Amino acid sequence: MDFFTGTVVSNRVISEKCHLMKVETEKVLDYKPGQFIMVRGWKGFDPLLPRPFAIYNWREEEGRPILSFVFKVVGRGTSILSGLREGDRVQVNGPLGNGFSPPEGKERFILAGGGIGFSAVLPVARSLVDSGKDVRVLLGARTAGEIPRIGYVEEADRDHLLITTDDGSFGEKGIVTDFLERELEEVGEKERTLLFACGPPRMLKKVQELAERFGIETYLSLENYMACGFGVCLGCVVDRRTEEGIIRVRVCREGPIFRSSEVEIYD
Amino acid sequence: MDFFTGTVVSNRVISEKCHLMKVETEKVLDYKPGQFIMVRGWKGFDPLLPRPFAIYNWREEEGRPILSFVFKVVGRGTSILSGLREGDRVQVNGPLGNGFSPPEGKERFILAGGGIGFSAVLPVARSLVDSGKDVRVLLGARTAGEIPRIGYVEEADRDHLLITTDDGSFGEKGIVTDFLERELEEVGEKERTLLFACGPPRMLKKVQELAERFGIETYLSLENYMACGFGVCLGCVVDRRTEEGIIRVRVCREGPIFRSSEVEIYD
Amino acid sequence: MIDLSVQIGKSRFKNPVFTASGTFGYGLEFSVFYDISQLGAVTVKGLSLEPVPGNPGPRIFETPSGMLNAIGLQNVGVREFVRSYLPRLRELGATVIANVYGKTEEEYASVAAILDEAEGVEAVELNISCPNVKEGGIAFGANPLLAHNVVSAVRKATEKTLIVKLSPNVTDITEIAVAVEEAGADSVSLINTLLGMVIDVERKRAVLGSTTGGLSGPAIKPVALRMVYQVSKKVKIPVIGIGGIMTYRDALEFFLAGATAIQVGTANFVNPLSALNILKDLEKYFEDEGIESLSQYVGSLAEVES
Amino acid sequence: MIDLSVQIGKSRFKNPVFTASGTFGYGLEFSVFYDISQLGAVTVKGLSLEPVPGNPGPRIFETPSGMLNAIGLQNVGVREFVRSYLPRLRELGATVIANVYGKTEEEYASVAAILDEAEGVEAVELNISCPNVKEGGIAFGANPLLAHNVVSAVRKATEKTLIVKLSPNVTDITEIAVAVEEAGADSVSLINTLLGMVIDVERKRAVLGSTTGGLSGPAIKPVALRMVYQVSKKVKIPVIGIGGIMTYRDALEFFLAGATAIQVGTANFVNPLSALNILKDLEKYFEDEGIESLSQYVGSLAEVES
Ligand SMILES: Cc1cc2nc3c(=O)[nH]c(=O)nc-3n(C[C@H](O)[C@H](O)[C@H](O)COP(=O)(O)OP(=O)(O)OC[C@H]3O[C@@H](n4cnc5c(N)ncnc54)[C@H](O)[C@@H]3O)c2cc1C
Ligand SMILES: Cc1cc2nc3c(=O)[nH]c(=O)nc-3n(C[C@H](O)[C@H](O)[C@H](O)COP(=O)(O)OP(=O)(O)OC[C@H]3O[C@@H](n4cnc5c(N)ncnc54)[C@H](O)[C@@H]3O)c2cc1C
Ligand SMILES: Cc1cc2nc3c(=O)[nH]c(=O)nc-3n(C[C@H](O)[C@H](O)[C@H](O)COP(=O)(O)O)c2cc1C
Ligand SMILES: Cc1cc2nc3c(=O)[nH]c(=O)nc-3n(C[C@H](O)[C@H](O)[C@H](O)COP(=O)(O)O)c2cc1C
Ligand code: FES
Ligand code: FES
Repeated sequence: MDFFTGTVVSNRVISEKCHLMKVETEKVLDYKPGQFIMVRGWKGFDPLLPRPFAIYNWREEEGRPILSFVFKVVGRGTSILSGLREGDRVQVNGPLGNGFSPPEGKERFILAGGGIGFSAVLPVARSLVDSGKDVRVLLGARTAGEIPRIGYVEEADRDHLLITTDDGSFGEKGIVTDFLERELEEVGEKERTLLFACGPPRMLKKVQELAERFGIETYLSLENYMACGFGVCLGCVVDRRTEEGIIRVRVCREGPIFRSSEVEIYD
Repeated sequence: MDFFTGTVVSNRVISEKCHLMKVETEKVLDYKPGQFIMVRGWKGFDPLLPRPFAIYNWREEEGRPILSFVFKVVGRGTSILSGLREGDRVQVNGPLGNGFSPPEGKERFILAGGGIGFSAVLPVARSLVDSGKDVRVLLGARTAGEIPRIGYVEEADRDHLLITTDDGSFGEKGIVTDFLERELEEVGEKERTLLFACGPPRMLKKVQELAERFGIETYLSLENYMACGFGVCLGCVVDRRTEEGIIRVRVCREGPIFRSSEVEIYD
Repeated sequence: MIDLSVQIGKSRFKNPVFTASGTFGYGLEFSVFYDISQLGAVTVKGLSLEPVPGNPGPRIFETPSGMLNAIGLQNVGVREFVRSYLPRLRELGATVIANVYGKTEEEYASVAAILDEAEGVEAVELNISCPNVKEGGIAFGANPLLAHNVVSAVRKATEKTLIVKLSPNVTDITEIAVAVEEAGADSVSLINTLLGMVIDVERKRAVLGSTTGGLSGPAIKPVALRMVYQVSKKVKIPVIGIGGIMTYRDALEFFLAGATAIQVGTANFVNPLSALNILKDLEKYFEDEGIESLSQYVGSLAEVES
Repeated sequence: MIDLSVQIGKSRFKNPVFTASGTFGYGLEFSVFYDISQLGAVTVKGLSLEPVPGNPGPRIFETPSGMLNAIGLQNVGVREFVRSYLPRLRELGATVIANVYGKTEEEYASVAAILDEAEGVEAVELNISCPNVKEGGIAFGANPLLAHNVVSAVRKATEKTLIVKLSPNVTDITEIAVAVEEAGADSVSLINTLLGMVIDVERKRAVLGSTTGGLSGPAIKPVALRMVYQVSKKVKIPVIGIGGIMTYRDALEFFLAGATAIQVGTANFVNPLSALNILKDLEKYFEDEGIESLSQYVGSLAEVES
């Protein structure tokens, strides 16, 4: 975890509303897939708070330490970020959160991302593929224009990656969780299978239901409004079921990745 | 007077801390030299208020209506403006203020600008030259790096324009008001001469004193902190001596150009 | 199109978008930008019995997402307003709310009495954030009894719709709201500015000529909205929401919190078209959302079960 | 280099830059970024007698140049704090101010009594912005008598330096400050958050789970500075300034207004190094300006002649 200022190297439009921003940093910091950063890239105090984004990648690129993240333009902060250009400076805090560590004994991984949820799903997928696991990725979007034109998605073979759109304008037509359901029906060894999902609350609620129905160990990457991102404001808590009852845990610190069975998703 | 959004065409550095920003507007609006605009070129509410700048020029350039103004980077708003680039959008309100109209019977004009004060002086000079008047311009800066590399200054002949620097690193060495004093000493027909000045308060105070001493009709372009720029907040008032006593007048509306003898300059 | 008109006291305003006193001059300057008769009402700069020169400068200063002002209630005086400005406002077709202040109850009442006879003044808005010189300078709006008394005095002096504008610099604004309601106010408007200060570190002195000043703008919106919400639950008269309203979304928040109408203040400086834009955007929003009645929308905030 | 140490009650703090309660966790998270023993003090999240789960979400929301929070004073309870967190803070060399709150006078006193015995707690800061359940929920800090009584009770329970943190949601904060000074407070700190609200227009409901919340950040700085200025003129005990301090320039304003020390709150979220940067920049500023004594600088605001 470090707090630093980096320089924007590129800020590419990768889908209708999404950008891939690359920031040159002083060095590459170790991170786990699923971890995130807090980013601030504007002067003045409005917007005030930095914004959380999943780390898409952090590695040497052409000899330079490059941190990249994907963001969807939804409001004031992301709209400012979308206007940044090469040479602009951004403040970064990270890596933050627990990130994803595959539990022992899992060989097959089904990953599902809805909407911008692909930003947390793809880094997890990549690291699992790299460590030789059997990975299946399902990405859902509303329409073709939302499919990110980004390395992983463009290069992955069709067996490995399934893309769905609600309107059928790209890939399979339908809701991603419907395809996930079919996928889960075919799972043979449930104990060796793990499900990981990131997406809008409604999707995660559905995933929770599927997880329970099929009895598959499932992890969800949650989002919550954040002020600090590193555990000091207690603003981002969610209720977690534990043996001692329900406790409030911080999405930014104990999360953002939680066992599906332990957390309550609010719409 | 109009309120509109324009597109930045260029934002050139013209001296150590000054930029010349050109903004494409829908059309060229009539303005008087000495009038100003309120400019806002950022998202969010911090900074909140637009910032006032003298109109440097507003004319067709290569078939496009181009509004240009000069700004010095002194704080938060101007620092954001300095980062704007071609294609960025700025909100403009203007032309505002009374502007400068040469009174009848004046043939010789002595104009003095201190620091960023040249931004109001040069448009006045240009319009007087254009209407065939005898014009003398004195511009003072602290050091060579502050001299604007801008058309008017670079093209003017040395008889017409005198540049001074406090440290002598460019032009004549000394304080601009000292040269102004010498200039005034040589003025023959006082009734036909007019003095116009814009600059920091200390300079204007000195100009006031010279004006009185030499008995030359003098106009000053004042600055004051402004919220609205068009007369509705009553934030920018100064005391003006009138026959009915002292009244509070708005720099943005009754000014920014006042008879030197009527206003009190505060440091 | 949805009927946006609202009833406040005796007055029917054509829509709920008004401007806030002190941020719209006497309304005339804005007519260069748009037809101000489109607005529900324009509230003019606070009027006193005699002309007031106001505070020495500096009078304004920007703060994060806000501004401080210490204009000192400079104004031409109520008589000059009625003589020189009101006729021009009437020509422009503007619906006028006259903002009023005084140093004593009597002064308030006198100004209101003059306005009572003025044609073209739709309503009177009392600014009770001013110090009561007879009570050691405590603001009328800081004490329920003082507030009650000044409103009673004015109520006797005018038949016009009487709006009382509340100060937010109090422990319990609902207490003041209830007091002025009892004294005969037709409506309360809130909030006036929060008392603030800024210091010039170089010069080691307060930036404003009067040391402290009033904070306005988006910075204060959360406080304003909270107060409007609280007051709306306590009084039966219509509440007018003011404070940091920059967009129609902000206005919607105030309506949901219980405001019958809103006033646009500092936003007028940031963008002279603000009030008009807010009105147009509201019309479009209500149409798009199929909302048919503003009065049903007002105060329709879902209460959190707790 | 200038000696920046300040005396507050029995305590000598090595410098006047503290962190504000609720914005620094229990201090531990920050030690990843810098050595927190460099700060004058760290104020930990408000402690109560028993652990408190806090409010349901959403708990925070950004506003223009500020944020609202409704954490609901979630904390591990004073005993767990003393057992598990305090030792680690002591290891880190941090000077600790324990922020305390309760629902009754007795509860405040009990928490203070436990802390009185805890080694490594330099001072106790009472958060009196909380509702007094025995008095129908009116905040201790909203009434001079309630404030006086709770401070008296705590004063008897602890020998430690006692700071009382004032609520800004009052008509006259100086009245409360004077009351707690008389009750034996060694210092007052101000301001706590301004009560605010924000509404989710889509869902037609308050954004925060608890409807209203506390406004903090640069937006409130002008109000905080005004109150620090007013209180500094009325009390003899040292004043600690809080509210929207983001840079050393802000801190200087508070010193000029009369604050002996300052607390950095929301800035910690915007930049985790804020408090440290403010300290370093202050040191540099005082050195560059040749200011030799902080105590002479404090309150050295030139008064405007009027
Ligand atoms: C751990 C984490 C990882 C995330 N990763 C990504 C990512 O990789 N790519 C991406 O595009 N987005 C990601 N998000 C969501 C992203 O942080 C928000 O979209 C962003 O903060 C919105 O900022 P804004 O200023 O544009 O929106 P605002 O103007 O602040 O708000 C616009 C809307 O977004 C909602 N919103 C604002 N902040 C958040 C937040 N922190 N979490 C959820 N909703 C919010 C608001 O309630 C509002 O409805 C992540 C969020 C979290 C918590
Ligand atoms: C009629 C008029 C015409 C002007 N013309 C020009 C021009 O052509 N070119 C140019 O560079 N500048 C001009 N100025 C000054 C310019 O408006 C300010 O420098 C600018 O607003 C500062 O903005 P900022 O956000 O960078 O500074 P801030 O961060 O707001 O403040 C930095 C410093 O500048 C001072 N300041 C801020 N605003 C003003 C203001 N409106 N007037 C005076 N001082 C201020 C502040 O007190 C502070 O000390 C003009 C001002 C006026 C009133
Ligand atoms: C420059 C200025 C002058 C003001 N003058 C008055 C006034 O004369 N009378 C009054 O009742 N309120 C006055 N106000 C307060 C506003 O009407 C309004 O209540 C306040 O600014 C909050 O709204 P806003 O945040 O939208 O500006 C003034 C505000 C400003 C900024
Ligand atoms: C998320 C958050 C939690 C807070 N929790 C507490 C608390 O537990 N006790 C307390 O006295 N103040 C608490 N405060 C108030 C701050 O200590 C401080 O008084 C206030 O935020 C103003 O300072 P700022 O603008 O620098 O943040 C909290 C503030 C925030 C933003
Ligand atoms: S965002 Fe502050 S604790 Fe999680
Ligand atoms: S700046 Fe508002 S009246 Fe001049």
